[in-house]
Amino acid sequence: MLKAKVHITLKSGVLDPQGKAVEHALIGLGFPGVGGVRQGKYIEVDLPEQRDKSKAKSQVEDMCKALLANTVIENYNVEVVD
Amino acid sequence: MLKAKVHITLKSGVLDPQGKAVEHALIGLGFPGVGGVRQGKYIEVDLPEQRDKSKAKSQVEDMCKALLANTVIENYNVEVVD
Amino acid sequence: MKAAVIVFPGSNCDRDIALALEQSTGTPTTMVWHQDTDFPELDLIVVPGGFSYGDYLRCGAMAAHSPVMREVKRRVEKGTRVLAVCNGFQIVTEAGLLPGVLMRNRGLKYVCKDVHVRVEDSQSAFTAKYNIGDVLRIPIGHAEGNYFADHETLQMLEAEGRVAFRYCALDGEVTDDANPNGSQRNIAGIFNKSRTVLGMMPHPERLADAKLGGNDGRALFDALVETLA
Amino acid sequence: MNHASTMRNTRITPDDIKSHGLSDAEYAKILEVLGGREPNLVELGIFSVMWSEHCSYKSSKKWLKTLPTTAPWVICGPGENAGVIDIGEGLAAIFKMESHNHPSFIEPYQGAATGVGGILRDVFTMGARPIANMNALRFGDPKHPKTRHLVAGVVAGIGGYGNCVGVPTVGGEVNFHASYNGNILVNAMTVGLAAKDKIFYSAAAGAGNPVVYVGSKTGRDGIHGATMASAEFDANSEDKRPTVQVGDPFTEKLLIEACMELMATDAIQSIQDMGAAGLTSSSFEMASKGGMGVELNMEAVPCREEGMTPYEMMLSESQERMLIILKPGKEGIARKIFEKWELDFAVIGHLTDTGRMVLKLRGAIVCDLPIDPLAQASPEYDRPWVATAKQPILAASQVKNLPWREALRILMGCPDIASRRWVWEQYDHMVMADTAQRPGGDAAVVRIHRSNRALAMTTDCTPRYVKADPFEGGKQAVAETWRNLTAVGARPLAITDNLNFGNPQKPEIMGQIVEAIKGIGAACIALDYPVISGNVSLYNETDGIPIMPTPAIGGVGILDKLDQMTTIAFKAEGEAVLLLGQKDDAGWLGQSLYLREVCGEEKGAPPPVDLAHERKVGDFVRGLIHDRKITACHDLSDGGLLVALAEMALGGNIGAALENVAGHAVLFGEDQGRYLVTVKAIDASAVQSEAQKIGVPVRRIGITGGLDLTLGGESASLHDMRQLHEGWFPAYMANAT
Ligand SMILES: Nc1ncnc2c1ncn2[C@@H]1O[C@H](COP(=O)(O)OP(=O)(O)O)[C@@H](O)[C@H]1O
Ligand SMILES: [Mg+2]
Repeated sequence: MLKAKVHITLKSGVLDPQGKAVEHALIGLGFPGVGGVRQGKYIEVDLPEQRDKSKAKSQVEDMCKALLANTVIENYNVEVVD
Repeated sequence: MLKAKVHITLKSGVLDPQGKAVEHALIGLGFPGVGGVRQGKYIEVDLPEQRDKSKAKSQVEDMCKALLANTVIENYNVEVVD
Repeated sequence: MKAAVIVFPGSNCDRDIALALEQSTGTPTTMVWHQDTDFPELDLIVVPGGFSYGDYLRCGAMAAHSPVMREVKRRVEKGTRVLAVCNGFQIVTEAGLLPGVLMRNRGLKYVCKDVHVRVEDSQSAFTAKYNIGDVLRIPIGHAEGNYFADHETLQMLEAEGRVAFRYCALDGEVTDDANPNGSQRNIAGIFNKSRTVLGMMPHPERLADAKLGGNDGRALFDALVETLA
Repeated sequence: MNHASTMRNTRITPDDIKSHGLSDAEYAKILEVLGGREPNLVELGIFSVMWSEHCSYKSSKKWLKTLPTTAPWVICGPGENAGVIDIGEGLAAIFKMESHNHPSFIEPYQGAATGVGGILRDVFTMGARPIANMNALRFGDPKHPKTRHLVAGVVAGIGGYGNCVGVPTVGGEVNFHASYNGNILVNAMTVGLAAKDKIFYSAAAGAGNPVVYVGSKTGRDGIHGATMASAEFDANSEDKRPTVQVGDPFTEKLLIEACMELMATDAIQSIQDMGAAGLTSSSFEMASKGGMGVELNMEAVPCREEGMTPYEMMLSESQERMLIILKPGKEGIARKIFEKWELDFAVIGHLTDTGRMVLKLRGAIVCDLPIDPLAQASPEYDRPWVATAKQPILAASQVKNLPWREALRILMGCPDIASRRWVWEQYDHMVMADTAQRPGGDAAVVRIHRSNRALAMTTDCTPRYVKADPFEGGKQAVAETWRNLTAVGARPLAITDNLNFGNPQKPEIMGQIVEAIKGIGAACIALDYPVISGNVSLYNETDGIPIMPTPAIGGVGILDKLDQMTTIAFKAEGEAVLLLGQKDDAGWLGQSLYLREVCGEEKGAPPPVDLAHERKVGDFVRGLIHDRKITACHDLSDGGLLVALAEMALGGNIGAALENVAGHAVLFGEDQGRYLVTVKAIDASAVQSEAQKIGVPVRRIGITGGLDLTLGGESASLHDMRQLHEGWFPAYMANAT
């Protein structure tokens, strides 16, 4: 069985209110030396029937375009593992 | 500058309504062979002043315990890169 | 009764619940800014609804770790009552004052509507003016109200009679159809062990005035005033 | 000063001019304003946004000036960030509606969310605490592959923003039509409350006064948003992506609270939000209105990203920012408030008496423009227009007559009439705990905090009428809001308008704009109901196909006693159902929903609006409500008599037996100026004779009771009606992604 690990992150330059708020909170909690924080999504998709890694990858990339990522503001990265 | 990549995922046994919904939607969109889908968070924390990777890691693990993850339902994984 | 409402950045039901309290107490409610940790002795602390810190990261997480919540925990140990509504419920669970978590609604959407809840306990300062089995009509407004706890926790809550309210049909029957968010066992509100902390998703302050179409929530504030005066 | 060395290193090319949406004639005018000097890129950018349709209203200005904007209760009409009316007891209501159409098509969630954020700022910048939001939405054909996704995103975005800032979203409208397939409309309205003597305006005054920037940092968001909103779409528009802005409702909430706190002090000379064209339009307009000059130091502007240029800073449309002119010496107290709320605060310049806008980057001048001449020279077009050809009046006999039950079933479950519960349950319509009438009725009612008075509000427009006859359609949109306010018992006070049209360079589109504005104006005058604010959105076309003309109207009225409020729901069995305002038995089916949904045709002249009749009937109904003679009230609009009746029955879960009405034209016609009311049986004849006495047509058409609607031996069960009415939206959206 193959499994795809998908990272969805905001395109650079797009405002990340969540990351900004987390950054503030961490500093408020007294963690020293926190620079920028960015928040994205991590999605795991199981592909029980797929054997071919490169096919799996392009299939999950299609899923990203169709649904998982909002490509207007987000980038995606797909990695396929066993 | 070091950067921590944090993955926050739901513990097994905890219901994941978002993952389920994504799974359904992918099947609805006609993607064949989608097994389970789980949705988690991916957070990047910049540590501009830190040089020591293992210290960075334990520091960010503390952040996870203190704020980034809810350990009642979530696991976290921290990886530190340059 | 001396009551105060804690105001976090992003709280937005703070004024509403302060006014509902005022109706019952007849005196102005104190508002406590989240950075003020030395507020006077109180009978009741309210952690209000809203979107503290924008609900970013996880609802309630950032507020739960603010200095004022450390003080709230100390007060709870001393017996001060805490009413935590909606985002307040999320905050106090994140802070560990109540067990479990509030996850994303199973329908994945924000839901604002009236629901019915059945009163499961009438022994607390909050619920003393209700009878067990009473059905209240009360509004909800949340995207994350899906109560989740592990099996042992749920068993403990039931065994200790710590479920305060359950979502139910108009006739009081606890059904899945009446569950607006997927909460386990239709849980809408729970107590801590000593019944001094109540967390609930529905907003009693939103129907505490007949002019706005109902006042089933009013008795909760009246009960607090009577018990804690 | 030496412009050549400090201000420019490249010459403006014809491509620059074109990419800034400026015509050659406009560029020639720029050279004239600058006395022959060529602008640099920063200056060109500033001209382009200030002269864009969005900021300059160049196509519509001539006609907007004809709208009636005054009344004894109007404190501030169009021209400020929002309009202001006196509502008595020392209070003012401040409101406006604004479009975010193009951004919402490109990214529905963020586009709609930032639309809500923008209109909120327009209102609280004037000193009002926002107390309610509304939204008027138009989507394409439900069968179009993009529609579902757009509906899901827009509704989630409106909720996501409004719910988080904690302002209840209490009403609006949703229509579907193929003409919006490539150009949805997202019009958002905010209503706020302020003390009448504490209104804040935007005209700058006082040379030397500090210019202060507060809120979020500036990023590279939405650069060119204002020019985009003024350009027609083509197939490549979906690639214009970097201009998408992301809203941060949490910061907006903090900004509201911080501004309210600062406004309670005596520190502000003038204030304006940074809306479309951000720092450019806010600083320019403030200076221009006050006849001042302004000097800004660009390095002081809080930036989110490294290396931003003055061009980017001036044109960025980053959200959640405001510009404030402080009174001298007030920086300290202001800074303290914004720091408490953890918002950026920066003194970025000061006012001058030079009448120029001077921008400096580390001392070097990067822009130097004369403010007044630029504003004066702002283009104003008298674009050619042609009137829309009148359509023939359809006789009832020309329209297929389906048995009423069958027709009613079709209408109750059709996309334009089905319940919008799916939409408004995603909006927090209860926060602030003053919502006295929730969505689902004729108008929303929001109590004025700690009082027994309330504001009523509604948005309306029937684009198919406007398309068939822009003048009558413009009148109708205004009249329908007036009627909806009346139906809840409110006294209508004023409107805001959001004029959404296609490309004004086409004479037939310009004709729609001109005639609709004339119709709106006529209705406002007849109903004593002025326009106090508004917004124009043009170029709503895709590949040359325009949207239906959609002048959305937002109306606001007052209830002096909250307990006089009525709702549409039947209250008890055995009450008389009266139809008020029905002039004759012809029944107007042209452009009706019956014609479109049941017969599949969109044709004929739309129902005319007799404004004198409208006013007479409405005033009578409101009087009955205030005398507590009426137990339920609903105006007749889309779908006509039977649809309104079914909505009242469903509201109270009480049926009705009907008599005295028959035929598809009377049952489904959309004649204007009508209401259905219920009265206690014992009051019925008194109410009827009162109506007759003053010449208001009245007819007793039935009695409430049971769980069905019955007429002419046929009946329709409420259960069935409810399933159809409540079913469509959730079923349609079930497969949304
Ligand atoms: N987008 C929306 N947001 C909130 N409420 C809405 C929306 N669209 C419709 N509604 C509500 O649904 C009800 C019916 O709308 P509509 O059919 O336009 O009413 P009317 O015909 O009386 O103008 C109204 O109460 C309206 O406010
Ligand atoms: Mg109506």
